[in-house]
Amino acid sequence: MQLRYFAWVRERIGRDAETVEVPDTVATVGALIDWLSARDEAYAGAFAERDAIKVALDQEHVDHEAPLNGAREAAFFPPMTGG
Amino acid sequence: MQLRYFAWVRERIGRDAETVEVPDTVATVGALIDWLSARDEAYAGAFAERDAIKVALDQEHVDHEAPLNGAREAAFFPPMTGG
Amino acid sequence: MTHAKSAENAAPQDDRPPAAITVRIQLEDFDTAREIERLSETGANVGAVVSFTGLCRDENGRLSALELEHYPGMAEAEIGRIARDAAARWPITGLTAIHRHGRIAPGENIVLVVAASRHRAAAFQAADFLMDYLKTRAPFWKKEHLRDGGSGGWVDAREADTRAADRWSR
Amino acid sequence: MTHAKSAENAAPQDDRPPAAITVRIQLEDFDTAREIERLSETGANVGAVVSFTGLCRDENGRLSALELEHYPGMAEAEIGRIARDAAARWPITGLTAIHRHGRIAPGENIVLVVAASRHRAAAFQAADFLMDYLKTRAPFWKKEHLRDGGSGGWVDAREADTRAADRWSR
Repeated sequence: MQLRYFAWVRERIGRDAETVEVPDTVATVGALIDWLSARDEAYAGAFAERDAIKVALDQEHVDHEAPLNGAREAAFFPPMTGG
Repeated sequence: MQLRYFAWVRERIGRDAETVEVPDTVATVGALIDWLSARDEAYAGAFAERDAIKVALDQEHVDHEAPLNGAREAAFFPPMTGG
Repeated sequence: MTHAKSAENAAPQDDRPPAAITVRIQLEDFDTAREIERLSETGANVGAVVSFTGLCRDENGRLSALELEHYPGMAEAEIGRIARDAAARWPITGLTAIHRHGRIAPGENIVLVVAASRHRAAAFQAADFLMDYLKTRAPFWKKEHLRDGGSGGWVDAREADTRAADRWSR
Repeated sequence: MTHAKSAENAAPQDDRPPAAITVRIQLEDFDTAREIERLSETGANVGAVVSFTGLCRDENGRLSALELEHYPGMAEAEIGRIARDAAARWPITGLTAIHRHGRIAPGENIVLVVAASRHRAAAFQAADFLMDYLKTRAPFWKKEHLRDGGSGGWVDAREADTRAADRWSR
């Protein structure tokens, strides 16, 4: 699965994209965040403020309860501040 | 007193401006319309739909109940349709 | 008749500098881009500029032109009063209103309102308010000229325009 | 999270032709006048064109620039979804949204929205709606660069922007 990070999530994780093999037991967006957070302190730090993390699956906004459903790309970012 | 007429009020009266001597007994906008309507059929026709007649005294909107209060200019016109 | 709360009676909301208000009534066309640019440059703290351009429609091919009659002097004065009202209600940095008169063909500009502010809500609301009051209070009247050569007569005031202006009464 | 009613689920309101929707994400500046003109010419029955221009403020001299990061692909897709939503809600003839990314200095343009319609209420509302949702849903993030040479960090999302977008939920 392709992962992408933006703004301060990107800065805290220290990269803007990576490809990971997600275990079948990780079925939702929330579980994916938990699984990444367990990898090392950079991820744990980036995802610590769980409510501030917005997620898109295949470039569409989803809630943390959303199933991954075979999505090819997940993106993590803070609340948007464009416009 | 200088009188001005616009749009279909102007067309029905047949002129766009005139100067009249208004008797002291004519004290309000409504009384002025009555007095003009009594002059001839053109005025009576122009002012027949009384609710459709808007009035400005010295270039400010007023209600028919407004006192003339020495205004130098009165204008009569239908509801505005600019913009 | 609906009366806007007058600018003179409105309590000053803060110590901000007065908004730059421009009102023009003219025969010739206006340059929308230049007017937007002018208000964008009223200060480096302008964050939002909203423009409204009103155009002459051809009413599905029925119209050859609109003829706009106005009350010279009062037109400028009344739009100025409405603009000062808007500037008293919202923290705007600039407000421009230009209204054409005379004969206007379908597709041509009739009216332009531009509002600039630090924030977008104020700019949107001031422009929307100005247009609503301009429609119901500025002394302009439209007469239709038809494509078949005749006169379509004077355009009737729309009840919807009066309701729109009533939204702002508090 | 607030979800706009999707364009796909909205019942068609009449048999009107589909609105001309343009979405662009770009580094370079845009030409507001040209975009307004383009939508004014989508038909002789366009009576109202509303534009919103969002500019970079200097925040009382504190900022030297804003840096706008975005999510390529999703930015276009999400703004396109919001624009189709707007076109399903209001009878508009054209809707354009252009959002810049990269480094933007105070006084420069950031975003442009233009809405054209037969009537002014639809044009105002569609532009206002598009801006509200664009602020809260389009994947852009602003970082401040300070005049004293430092980084002011990432701009926080404003609660007021979320409330503004919530106005449109029915």
